Amino acid sequence: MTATPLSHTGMAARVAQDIPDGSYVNLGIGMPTLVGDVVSAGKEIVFHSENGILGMGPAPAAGEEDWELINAGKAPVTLVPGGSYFHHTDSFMMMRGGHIDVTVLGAFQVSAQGDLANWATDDAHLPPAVGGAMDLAVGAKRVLVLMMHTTPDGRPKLLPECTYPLTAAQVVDRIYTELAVIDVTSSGFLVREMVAGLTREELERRTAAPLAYAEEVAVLAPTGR
Amino acid sequence: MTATPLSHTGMAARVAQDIPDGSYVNLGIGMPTLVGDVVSAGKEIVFHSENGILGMGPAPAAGEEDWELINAGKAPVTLVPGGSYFHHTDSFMMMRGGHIDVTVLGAFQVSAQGDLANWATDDAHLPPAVGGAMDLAVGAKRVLVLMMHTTPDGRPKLLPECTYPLTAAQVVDRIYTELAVIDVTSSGFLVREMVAGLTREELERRTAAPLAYAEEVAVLAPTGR
Amino acid sequence: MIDKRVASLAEAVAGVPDGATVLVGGFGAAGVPVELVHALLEQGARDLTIVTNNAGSGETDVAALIRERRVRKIICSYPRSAGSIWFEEFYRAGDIELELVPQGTLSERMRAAGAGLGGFFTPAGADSLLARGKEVRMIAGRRHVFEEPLRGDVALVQALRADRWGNLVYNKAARNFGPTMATAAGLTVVQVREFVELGELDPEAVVTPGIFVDRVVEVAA
Amino acid sequence: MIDKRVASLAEAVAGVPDGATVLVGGFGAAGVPVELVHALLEQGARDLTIVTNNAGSGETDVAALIRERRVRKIICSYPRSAGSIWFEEFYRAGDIELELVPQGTLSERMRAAGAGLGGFFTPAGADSLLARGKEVRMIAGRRHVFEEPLRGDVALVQALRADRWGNLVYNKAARNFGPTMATAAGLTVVQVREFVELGELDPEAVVTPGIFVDRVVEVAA
Repeated sequence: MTATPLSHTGMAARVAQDIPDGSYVNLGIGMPTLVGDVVSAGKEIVFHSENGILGMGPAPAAGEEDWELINAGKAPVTLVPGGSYFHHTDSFMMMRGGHIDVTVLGAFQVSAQGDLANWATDDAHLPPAVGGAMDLAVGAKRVLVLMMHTTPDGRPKLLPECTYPLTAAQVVDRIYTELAVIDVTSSGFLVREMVAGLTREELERRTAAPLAYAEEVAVLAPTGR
Repeated sequence: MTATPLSHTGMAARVAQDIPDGSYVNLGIGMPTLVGDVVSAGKEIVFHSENGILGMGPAPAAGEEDWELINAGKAPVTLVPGGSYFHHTDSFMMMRGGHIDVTVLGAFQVSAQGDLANWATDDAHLPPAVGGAMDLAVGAKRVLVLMMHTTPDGRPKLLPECTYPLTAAQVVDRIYTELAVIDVTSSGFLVREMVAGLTREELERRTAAPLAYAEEVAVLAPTGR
Repeated sequence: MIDKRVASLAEAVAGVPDGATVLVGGFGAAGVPVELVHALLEQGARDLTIVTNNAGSGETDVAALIRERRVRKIICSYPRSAGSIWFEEFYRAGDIELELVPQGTLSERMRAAGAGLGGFFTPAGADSLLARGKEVRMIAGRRHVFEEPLRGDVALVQALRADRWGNLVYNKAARNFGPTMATAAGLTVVQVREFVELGELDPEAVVTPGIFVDRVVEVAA
Repeated sequence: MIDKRVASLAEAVAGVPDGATVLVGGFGAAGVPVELVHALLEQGARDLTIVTNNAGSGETDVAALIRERRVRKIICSYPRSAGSIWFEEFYRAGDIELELVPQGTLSERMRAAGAGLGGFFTPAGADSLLARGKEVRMIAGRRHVFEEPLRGDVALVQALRADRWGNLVYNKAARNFGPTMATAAGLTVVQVREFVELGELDPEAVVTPGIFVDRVVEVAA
């Protein structure tokens, strides 16, 4: 195609634009953690980590790692002034109890009803693993999915129904891919933004569920901060 | 009768004898609070207060009251070294979750099955009030009742069945009155100790449920520390 | 920029609607957000459901709300304390509704709301009148009663210190219901004795992380 | 006199029986009571059920228990981490049982045990395979699944400091499951980096009050 898909950093920057100043945010493992690096310096965002941190800051300088101060992906982080520590049960109280304003999660599949599949595939060889995804998915006020539009071998990840086991039903609010920004509405997927040069036909070929389009579909472009 | 009933302090001292060194203890409002004053100096007992204190110490000297450091009866107390503060939900976790070794509670009535009635009478004029009694009664490892043997007008409080509303069923382990120490067993009340000069007939006249007697009924005498 | 500090008690309780369920901290006199409750009286909201351990005493705080006929219903564990004259008078006259809840269940029900749980089974009260009309189930050989989450529209809490993010520490036994109530309401309003700079509170010793707090107001001791 | 300090790791894990359910703290490498787990390996208990967030990594702690065939069953949320080779090998061979529990539910189930509750309804996982065979109920328009308390015979926890009463404080994100696990076991054993005198810990900042702790052992960092 002639379209230029966004880079991972570009995708993360686009998500960051949608996070309001003052939000409490939990970033899932993998690509979502990039969002923390690109959030505008003009905003005060409080990052939550499921393992008991509020006010998580960036990675420490090399040599200053504290292995008792790590994020959900087990990488060393820092604490910003105003941050605090608490135990796991309190941490999940924040997640399940509707106290996190925004979570950004990766996904294997998202359905047109906003069903999320991000914890298990159909690969029976691997032991299943779930982590904190289910609590976040049901508990965060806004669930944003950040993922590639298709699998590495080109199969669509936006589907009429998920074929992989569900994490939670009807929870996804918005999806960010390298090609488009798509809302989940009561009548299914609604395309809000597309990268320049991408035709609706090309987007639909990469998507297994019907797409509706906003009255004005904006250009999805890599943004600065 | 020719028997000399124990004083309130004597009753409390008798209860204190049964509290092992190193116990975590919650004392109910009223007469049970006396137990804290008479516990042996040779024992290290940790007193719990439902409003979020572990390691509660005696009342402060006059003029040194801190009205943000009070017991369940709303009287000023102190904190001993090693004590800690926590919130109400954690406090009741200790109570309900089986972490308190011994609770000493007052009672309106106790049945021969160990049912406890200590929160409501049949006086419809008064609004009902329950406090923390139900959590303590179901949660403490050992539930001791400290009460007068009969009501002020002479009606028995040890009954075949409680007539007042229950706090909890089958929870009382032992009862201490001014006349006797009585265990609740699977076959009903078992008298362990009686004050000198009290006959079995006299005790039974003041008790509405059948009494069995230990092989050797000891003399219940006011004790020193 | 996050700044939850407000300049006045009036601002702190602004917007509390008629009919609101209001969680009010405190056990006895310790930890009662007296000035916030008086500000709510001033603010004028009525037809309130008040969730609190006691039902007010004397002429202040919750007792004053009752006296001024702002309270439709009280949910509490121990309404009958020395000096709870206004509650008792209204109760006898049938002018106030009472939902009596064992103290641990009261606290746990609010925690369940704050934790996003749908309810829990507890042995406390399961053998009692207070289980009437509720689901009772035998679990591990013991009667348990099902209790529902208890959520507030507003929580009024007293703490010792806050920073602009709303992180809180408390003083001694004045902590009591505050940390739980802060988690369980749509709008959590806290009066503190002192504001401190962001970063001054020890991150290991913050009791209520600011995520649970919406407004903080300073009230000199 | 209360003195929960023990002189050696062997004494700390003495008496853990075969078939025990053991709660093991830690998230990733932070807060894992490595030395206590190795002492348990040494002690020899087998046929264990291990409750822990991850399933061990490399050749240490829970991974070593698995390798030495001491573990019958793992209850965890995320067994598949980098280096969880022993778990994966045993799992593929059908030599270890896995009960997968969403992380928040894992923690909450232990808390329910520690709090003496009979179980709770949670929306987490209610739409998923993990709710299969469990009671599901609509509450406030949302599916909830009933989860039972999860109790340990033993909890192994790592903390930063303890006094002789067993009061604990933790370090940063190494706190994680420790405070909850400490409440949920018949025997709670804690390794700390440092003993302090009674009264040295700030009563406002104690995270785990000693009532939840049975034995503490010092392990130099």
